[in-house]
Amino acid sequence: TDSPDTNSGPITIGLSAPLSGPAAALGENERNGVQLAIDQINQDGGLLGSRKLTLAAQDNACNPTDGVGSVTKLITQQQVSAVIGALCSGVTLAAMPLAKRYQVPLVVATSTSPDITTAAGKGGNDFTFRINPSDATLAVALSSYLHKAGDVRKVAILAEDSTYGRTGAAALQKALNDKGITVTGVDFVAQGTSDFSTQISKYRNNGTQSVALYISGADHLSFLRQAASARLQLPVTGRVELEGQNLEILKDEQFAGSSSVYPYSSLIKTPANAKFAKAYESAHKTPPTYESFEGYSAVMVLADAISRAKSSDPKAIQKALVKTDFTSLTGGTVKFDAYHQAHDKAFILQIKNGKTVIVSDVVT
Amino acid sequence: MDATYTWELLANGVVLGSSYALLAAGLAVIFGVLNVVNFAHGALYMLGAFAAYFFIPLTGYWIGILLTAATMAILGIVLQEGLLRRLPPDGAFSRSMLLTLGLAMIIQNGAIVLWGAGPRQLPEDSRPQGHLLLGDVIIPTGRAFIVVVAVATLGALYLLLNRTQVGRAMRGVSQNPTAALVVGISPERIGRLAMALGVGLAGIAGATLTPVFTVSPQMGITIVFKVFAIVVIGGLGSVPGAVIVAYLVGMLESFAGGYGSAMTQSISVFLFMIAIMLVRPQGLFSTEVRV
Amino acid sequence: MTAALHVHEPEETNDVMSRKSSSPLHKWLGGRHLGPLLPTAAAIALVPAVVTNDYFIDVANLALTFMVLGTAFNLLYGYVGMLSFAQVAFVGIGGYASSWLVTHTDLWQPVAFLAGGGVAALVAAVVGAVTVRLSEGAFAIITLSFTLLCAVVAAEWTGVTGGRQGIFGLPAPSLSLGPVDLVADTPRSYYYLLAGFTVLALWAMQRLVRSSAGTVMIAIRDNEPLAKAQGYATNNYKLAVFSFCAFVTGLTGALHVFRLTTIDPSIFDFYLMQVMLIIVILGGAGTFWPVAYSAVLFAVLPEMLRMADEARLIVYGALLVLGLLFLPQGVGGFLRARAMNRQLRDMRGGRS
Amino acid sequence: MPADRHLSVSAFSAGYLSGVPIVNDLTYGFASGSLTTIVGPNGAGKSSLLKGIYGLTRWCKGSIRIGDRDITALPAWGRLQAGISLVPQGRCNFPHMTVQENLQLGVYTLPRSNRAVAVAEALDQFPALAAQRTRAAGNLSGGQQQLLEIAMAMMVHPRVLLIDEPSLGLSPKARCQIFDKLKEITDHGVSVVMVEQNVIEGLAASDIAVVMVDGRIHRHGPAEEVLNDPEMKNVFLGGRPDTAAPGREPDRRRHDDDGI
Amino acid sequence: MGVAALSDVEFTLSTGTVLGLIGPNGSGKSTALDCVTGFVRPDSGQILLDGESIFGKAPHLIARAGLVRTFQTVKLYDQLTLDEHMSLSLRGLYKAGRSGASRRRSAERKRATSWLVEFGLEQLRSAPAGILSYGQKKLLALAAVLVTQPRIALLDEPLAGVNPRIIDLIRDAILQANTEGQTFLIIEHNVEFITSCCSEVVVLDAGKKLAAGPPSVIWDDPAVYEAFLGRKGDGHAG
Ligand SMILES: Nc1ncnc2c1ncn2[C@@H]1O[C@H](COP(=O)(O)OP(=O)(O)OP(=O)(O)O)[C@@H](O)[C@H]1O
Ligand SMILES: Nc1ncnc2c1ncn2[C@@H]1O[C@H](COP(=O)(O)OP(=O)(O)OP(=O)(O)O)[C@@H](O)[C@H]1O
Ligand SMILES: [Mg+2]
Ligand SMILES: [Mg+2]
Repeated sequence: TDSPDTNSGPITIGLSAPLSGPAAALGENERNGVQLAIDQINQDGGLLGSRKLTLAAQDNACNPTDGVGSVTKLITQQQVSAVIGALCSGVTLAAMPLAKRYQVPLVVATSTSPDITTAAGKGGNDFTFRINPSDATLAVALSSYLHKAGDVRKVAILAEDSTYGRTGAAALQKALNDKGITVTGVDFVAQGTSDFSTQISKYRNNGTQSVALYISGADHLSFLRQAASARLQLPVTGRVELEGQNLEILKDEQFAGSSSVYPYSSLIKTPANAKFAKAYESAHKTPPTYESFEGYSAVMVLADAISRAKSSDPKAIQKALVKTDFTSLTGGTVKFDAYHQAHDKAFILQIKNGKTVIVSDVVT
Repeated sequence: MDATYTWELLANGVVLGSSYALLAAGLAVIFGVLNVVNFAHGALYMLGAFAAYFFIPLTGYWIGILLTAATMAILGIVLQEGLLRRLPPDGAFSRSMLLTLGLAMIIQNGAIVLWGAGPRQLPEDSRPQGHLLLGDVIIPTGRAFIVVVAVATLGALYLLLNRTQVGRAMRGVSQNPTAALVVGISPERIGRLAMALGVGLAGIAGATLTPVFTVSPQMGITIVFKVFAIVVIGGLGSVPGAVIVAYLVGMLESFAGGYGSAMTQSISVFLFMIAIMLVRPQGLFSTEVRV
Repeated sequence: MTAALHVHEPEETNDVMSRKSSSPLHKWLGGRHLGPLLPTAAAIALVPAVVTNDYFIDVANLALTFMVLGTAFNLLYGYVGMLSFAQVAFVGIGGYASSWLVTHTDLWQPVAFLAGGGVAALVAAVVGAVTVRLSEGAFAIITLSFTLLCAVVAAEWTGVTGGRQGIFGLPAPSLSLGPVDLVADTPRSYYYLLAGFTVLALWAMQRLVRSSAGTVMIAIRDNEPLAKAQGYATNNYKLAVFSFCAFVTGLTGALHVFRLTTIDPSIFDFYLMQVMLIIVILGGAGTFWPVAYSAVLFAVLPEMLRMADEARLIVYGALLVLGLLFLPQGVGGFLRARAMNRQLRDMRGGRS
Repeated sequence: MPADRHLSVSAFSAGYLSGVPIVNDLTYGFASGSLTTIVGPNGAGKSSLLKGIYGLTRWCKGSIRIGDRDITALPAWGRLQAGISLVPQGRCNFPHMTVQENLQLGVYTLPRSNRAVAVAEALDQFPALAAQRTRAAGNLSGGQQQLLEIAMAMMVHPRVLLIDEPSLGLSPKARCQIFDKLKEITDHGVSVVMVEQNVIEGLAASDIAVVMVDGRIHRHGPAEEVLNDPEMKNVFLGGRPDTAAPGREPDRRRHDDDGI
Repeated sequence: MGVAALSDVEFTLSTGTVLGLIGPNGSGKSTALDCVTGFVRPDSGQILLDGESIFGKAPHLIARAGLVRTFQTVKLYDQLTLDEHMSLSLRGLYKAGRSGASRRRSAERKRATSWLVEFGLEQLRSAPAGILSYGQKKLLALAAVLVTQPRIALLDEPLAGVNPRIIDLIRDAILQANTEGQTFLIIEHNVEFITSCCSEVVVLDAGKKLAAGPPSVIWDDPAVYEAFLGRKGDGHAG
């Protein structure tokens, strides 16, 4: 395939994300973050001497069939310099061979499957890079925290039936067991489940002391709403976004002691993050979510690589990416290891007196 | 796990069943009268939820529900007049499947464009407050209202279908459109009524859930299949059958999920459906007539 | 009262009363029905010559896949009248079986693909044995539940299916013949593989519907009790067609997932089922070639609509609705009805 | 004979495909208050004529009048309200509903207050149905369903009753009763247009005969005259041409002699 | 439903006869036929063909054994042409024919065509059956059975809706086939036809056998007269 004109004209960044189907909300968040980053870079004068960035976003509906079509189109037709994607792990795994075949970097920002890292870098796929942390490290951090905090000894896990939910739940279950915390049960609910009354009743009646959540989007909020109105007196933990609409619910007394491990929080006090969070809120009326943050970061990491490569040629960008040493919004460092996995910071968050506070941060 | 738990699961099953029943009754009416498999039912349910999301803060719970039902009923009439009526009568079944599939795509993705894909919830002060205590079982008021609305609506629907001439006509049109013409029924009128009822019921189902769940454009995607199955198991076109099966499924899900895991919950529903269909292929509550 | 005016394509008539004799080979290949197959095969062969961009080749790959999937579903739904929601399950079963075989054994890929089809056919035979005798609705619901169950099993049976993330990094099909190494590792080389398979599958399926068994299939759809009264073992026919279609579908599924290089439980989503429904109904259920061609349209259309971005699926939905309003019997149905009307008009004309 | 019971068609064509008339340019006034029977070969277009008058064919041309009123533009249910009622050929009831419910739907167009009476009347007139009142109509025998459909059409007391082969599937006994009943309602002024293949009995019960061939009226006149016309008998009404094997005639006579 | 449509009915159809099965509406004639051909499973009893039980066998097996039927509510493949009906019937039932009947294609084709011609359907040969008139449908269904020359043809009101002129043809055909060894069971309400065609008549009433015997005897039976024929009316005059 022809490589894009490397000297002039806009530089196109590709994004493959679910913009329809059950995961559409997450894809939308990610795109918002990506778009914001691109806008900011363009406002600051673009890259490589005033070349602007443009976004080519394709819907992958969270299924590999559409996913392969979207990525092939981005690479071979829209001639993007790099691809960000593909949110759903299954699609990312299908997109990775394409990145390798066409030698275009694929920056994975939100997919959680551990196999992505196994296959990248030393694993054989030099063109795949992942900036979001692996669930295993997050789970270990969280369980140490829970163990130390000391008041929760029986945890139930509620996860969505997706790679995110399943790998997250498995990692946490293992980490909790290692710390001697009992897991009273793992429930996998289909994405798009709206009724959680059964689970809520169960937690109320089987001695569960805290619920670890690995569910996303509308389902997540829906669970919290129902738990609140059913007067479920339990702290939640796991991967809970302690912000926005969630926080409105969680600050109530009944959820006292809720905690979460998250690679991002809008509360993080770095200047870069403050700027990002403010810009995002003014554009979308809500604080940025994890997906928006990762999308934003992906663009910034790519922009950094493009500047260092002094070229928008995908192969050159790949070479530059390998050598990335970039300070992220959250104050961590994005540096790819042999498996092209970055190790940014993650945070243990807690609700205290109705406010989210950062308890500690960990390097993942 | 004690008696309270069992009662709690029972209560959950009734609430869940009530939602399914509202949806299934609507689908059964539309299928029964128009021979239309309404794949847009989930999308319409979502629209109902959004309508209630906008109405309830303005008008309060009960009027909001009524307004939603009315709006959705009117939408049903519009859909009937604008789309479904134009399908030629023979082979309506498969065509309707596709037509409503297209409609579902338009509504669902239209909603994403219009309102974004993220979840929304009713503001705290427009939700029904508090909860009921039955013994030790806590039932949030919003959930109790679902049961109240479902029982009232379905009761009225039963009376309409079985005690009135119009209801009989609705069943008649589906069983033999020519015979309906011969006895002087206007199929256009009955078709409009069926769509108004069916879509209205979907709207009510969505509306009653608005205060309890969150509202998002994706909320109706997967529910269609379950409800479709419920309707077939109840006996195609049999509204009471659909309602009874809806409650059975609600109960089953609640207990299977309560005593097993969420996976047992979904698996048990599929197995239940398969088992019933093997034993009674014509559905639980349909009269068989000779070949 | 108003009996349906459309019958199947007139050239499908396969009555014992009017068959011209021709050479045995020609006859076995399908005789005069080879007609549309040859130009179609030629068109398929021409695509790589005129299309240069890999993306378009990939869309063509998808079109071929849809062609076979749609036609197989058409055989079931359009010809025999069985609304099987299990087709997508067979795509998945074929995909999983072949993926597992290739990643866990040393089985040669083509054999693994065939085995994928075989496993799908076997499962279909078991499911069909208890379901084909049931009513249309019961059949639809059981096959639907079966598909949903498959999705759960695929997600839960981690040891075999790889669980939620499935089996990925599937190797490209390859064939070494002495000095020649054929590897289907680019969209273009994969296209040749798929094209060969598609032509073969279309030939086999059209051979079936144009044979006397094809007429029996329509007869079963139209009036099963009568077919029974005429001595046809309708359940056996249904079971055979169900299993045959499962085989073709499973094989297609295997090829499909090796093209994607990955399979996960999302293969059981409604997505492919929806595609099949659209192709068959708008193509004209019960007509062979219009359905096959509409598969091309509905592989290309969503990709073309990628330009519409946000509104992609809205426009797609609107096109479905409009298509249905203006061509309610699908393209094939429309052509068929027109031909039939002309014929009837001639008949009447001759009378008075 | 009140004028509003006079059904007439003029330049009337009807069919299923555009450009292919099955009923071909027919002009005829059906005598009011009498029993007109249409006979003709299979596929002559008799049923299409009745369906066309009731508005069930795919297209039609020309005009249909009841008395002075042109009803061509009305939909089927509008024509029912205008006083025409139809019993189509073959099965035409609500198979999953009980006989009682079928009858209740039969009076769909009557004012609410008259309905119960009409249903009771029908059950009274058709004891065979009364016995099956709670059965699903689809489970009745063929003849019972035929009776049910006739009952449903008669309940609304139409001005013009179009009835397509009422004798279909009825036992001789039931057949006689139906013909009697039809005669009886013509005595009350109803115009009945009947299609019959049971030609001899049908015409014997009728006032006027219309012979239809190929979508046109071949001949019409007093029923008795047509029935006894040898040409009609040979060509359209069956029975043996005189040259036929002699064995047949005695058969019929024997059955006559047997007092049936 | 707890109501028996038939109870304790027994009759024998001997090879080479034309048996008429008559009775008032709802007396159980069609049900009896459904039982014999396997479409309804009787609660109890025996159905023997050549001394072998066919009780509970699948309909298609019974058809292949030589019992070929028509339905009272006519059943056709709406979308298939008349020609296809005939060939489907021939192909499906080739085992059902009498031994010795011609299995030659050309002969079959001729026979099929001649039936369509006889019934005035030849112009519609390549039209779909769904567009036929009621009587034409009945005739096509009948032709599709007769053309296979089955051992035993079971006809459920084959003449209802058929023009009298064609009734005469059918009578001749049945009698002709009968002399060639075919057996018939005919449910009919046409008294004249039963009289002139059947050698034996069985009368059912309310699910029970009321009478049996040759037509001339049957018509004299006052019980039959009461249940089936009703009063003597002008309608019956030849
Ligand atoms: N599946 C069924 N359920 C309930 N009742 C039935 C069923 N099948 C038949 N019957 C009843 O059995 C009786 C006999 O019906 P059948 O059709 O055999 O009568 P028939 O003698 O053929 O009458 P006809 O001459 O009117 O066709 C009828 O009263 C009918 O209502
Ligand atoms: N739905 C239809 N579409 C096309 N042609 C039709 C349709 N229905 C009937 N016809 C044709 O119209 C002609 C007349 O049919 P019609 O039913 O009016 O005949 P008929 O005189 O009532 O015959 P019968 O005595 O057999 O009932 C037939 O040749 C038939 O093929
Ligand atoms: Mg007729
Ligand atoms: Mg009968």
